[in-house]
Order: sequence, then C-alpha cells, then structure tokens
Amino acid sequence: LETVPTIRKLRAYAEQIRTSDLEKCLAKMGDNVNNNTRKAVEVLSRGIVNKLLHGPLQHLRYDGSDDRTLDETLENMHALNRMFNLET
Amino acid sequence: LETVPTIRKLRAYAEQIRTSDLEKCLAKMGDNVNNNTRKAVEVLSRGIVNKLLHGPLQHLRYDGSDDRTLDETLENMHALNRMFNLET
Amino acid sequence: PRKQELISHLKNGKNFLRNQNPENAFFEFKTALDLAQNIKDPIEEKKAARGLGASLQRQGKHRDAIKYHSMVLSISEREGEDSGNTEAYGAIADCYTELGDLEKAATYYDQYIARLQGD
Amino acid sequence: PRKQELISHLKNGKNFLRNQNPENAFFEFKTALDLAQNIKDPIEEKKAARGLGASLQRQGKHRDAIKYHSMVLSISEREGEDSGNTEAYGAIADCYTELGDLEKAATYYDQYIARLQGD
Repeated sequence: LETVPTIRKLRAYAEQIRTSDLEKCLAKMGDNVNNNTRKAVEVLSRGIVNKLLHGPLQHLRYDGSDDRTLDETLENMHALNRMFNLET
Repeated sequence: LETVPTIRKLRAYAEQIRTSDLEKCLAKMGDNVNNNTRKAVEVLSRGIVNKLLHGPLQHLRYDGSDDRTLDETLENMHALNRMFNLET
Repeated sequence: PRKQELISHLKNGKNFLRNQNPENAFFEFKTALDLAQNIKDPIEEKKAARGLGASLQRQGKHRDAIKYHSMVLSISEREGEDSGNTEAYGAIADCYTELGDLEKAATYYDQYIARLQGD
Repeated sequence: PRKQELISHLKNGKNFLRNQNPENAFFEFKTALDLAQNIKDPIEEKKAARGLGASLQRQGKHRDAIKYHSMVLSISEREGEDSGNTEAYGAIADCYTELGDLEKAATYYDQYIARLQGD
C-alpha cells in the first residue's frame, strides 16, 4: 500500500507530458483534420504512455503471492521516486 | 559504465513500442493525410517517449561529481532491469 | 443537430478544463451528459461522465468525482463495450488516493494496471 | 520530380526496413542519399543517412553504421540546424555498445540524454 502514492504521482507525471505533447501535435495539424485522425492521435499518445508505464506500475504492486519480495517492490518505488523526481 | 547495456535495452524497448503504435496510428489515418500531419504524429510519438525516458536514463549515468552515489545509480539500474524485464 | 450540440458542449468542457476553469467545465459536461442520455449515445455519454469526473477532481471534490468515473464503468457494462474503462479505473484510484483510502485505491489501480498493455 | 523520386526511395527504404530486409533498404537509402546531395536537400540527406545507418545496424555492421549516423551530425553542423541529432547520438551509442566500447557509448549516450527533454 505504501507504493500507492507513487503510482498516483507517476500517472500524473506521464499524463502531463502526454496532454501537453498531444495539444502541440493537434495545434500543428490545424483545423483541417477530421475526427478520425484526431482520435487515432489520441489513441497513439495513450497507447505509448500506457505501454511504457505498464512494467513499472506492475512492479509497484505487491500481492504477496509471487516471487517478488516486498523489499524489491519498495526498491522499485524508491528508484522510481528518484528517477522521476516524484518526492517533491 | 555498467549501466550502458541497460540504457541500450531500455531505448530498444521503448522504440519498439513507439514504432509499433505509430504504424498502427498511420494505418488508421489512411492515405488521405498530408505530410505535415504525418510529421506531427511522428514528432508526438518521439516527444512522449523521449520525455518519459529522460528521468530514468539520466539516473543511469553516474558522473562522479554530483550527490548521487554510485550505489544509487546501480540500484536504479537493477530496478529498471526488473521493471522493464531487460535482463532476458 | 442535437449530436452537433452535444459535441460542441464536450468541446467547450475540454477547453474550460484546459484553461483551469473546472466550474464552467462541469456545466458544459453536465449539459452534454443530459443530451447524450437523451439521444442514447453511450460513447458520448461516457465522454461526458469522464469530463464531469475530471472537473470535480480539479475542484478537489474527489468523492463526487468517483461517482461520475464509476458511471463510465456502468455504461460500459450496460453496453458490453469497454472503451474508457482503463482511464476510469485509474481516475477512481487517483481519487481514493487523494481521499487517503489507499486500500480501495490499490484495488482500482490493480484493475487499471492489468489493462495497460492492450490497445 | 527528382525530389519526388528521392521521397519514394526513402519510403521504399523504410518499407524494406520494416519488412526485415536491410540489404534492400540499404540500396534504397543509398540512392536517396545521392539524390539528396545532388539537389542539395539537407533534411532529406539526413533522413537517408539515418536510414543507411539503421540498415547497417540491422545487418550487424555497427562500425559502418556509425559512419552514416555521424554523417547526420556533420550535416547538422554544416547547416546550423540540429534536427535528427538526438536520434543520431543515441544510435551511435547503441553501435558502440554492441561493439563493446562502453566508454565511447557512454559519451554518446550523455549527449543523447542531455537532448531528451526539449522538443
């Protein structure tokens, strides 16, 4: 449970990058793109972020049943907090 | 220097996600999109990946001068290897 | 025509959210939700519910936000079509985290994480 | 017309790369490079050089790949325009890693990482 706030912050961190880059992209494309294109771009941005987050987030969840130890899960959390500067 | 192979593998991991999702996106948009749109989408995919990788990769480089210890850098490496399954 | 109106309220809502005006965003999304339910358009209904949830989160009203994000999940179940569910699970978990209920947050994050890899 | 031809060779090269045929990709990119130099189009010249580097990497020819990826950096310097440099630094570092020269790889990765945050 200690890792929950890190999950929250990492999600927020990634979402901010995603929406900011997505907006820049849509602005560049201008008004002459159709909804289909817009939707494809939105799905692209979400897909990349989700797939990149999948590994780290999965390794923040410790269900007590598999061979990952709790210690390892906490080490993952500390490393992510450091690497994404999530403590501040 | 021990972290160099991890940098290599993490880059390859992310690049595979990026190109695969980018191709799916371009396929959905079809042939009726212009080069400007194509380019914006390519830039979007690269921008998101680069920004998400920046933190972790930066924390894999230990230059001996700042307050990150070598131990911390190696812990980051181990965590990334675990979380992105990079050892295999 | 009503679909057009609906789309335009959703768009206004998004713009208000972007411009840090969650109160006005809420009203736009509320109108959009009513319209979507009226013309029975579940996809737009989900978008409106998600927007309402996001507007409330920005105002710190996490408990109310959970209701609207959960609405996305119920619409999915009703329609047998699960678009938007990944984001809804993540957003509900975020709300529970803010409310300090880490136990519930963890349950919803698990659902969210389990859905991250697919398309 | 020659620009059109150039674009089409770049496109073929990309398709060959995608379809795991780096040998044919190499020839397409080589033709594109010659054309780009001929009509003095530095942006397309970089794309061709990058493609050549990628084609050689896929064939395990890392030393030759470095030459073409480095060409991207020289073109940037010549033109005072640094598009493509981030990727070039990363790719050169990847090649040095494969060659076991971790020292050089680290130097190029540092350049690469320093450029990741901007647009």
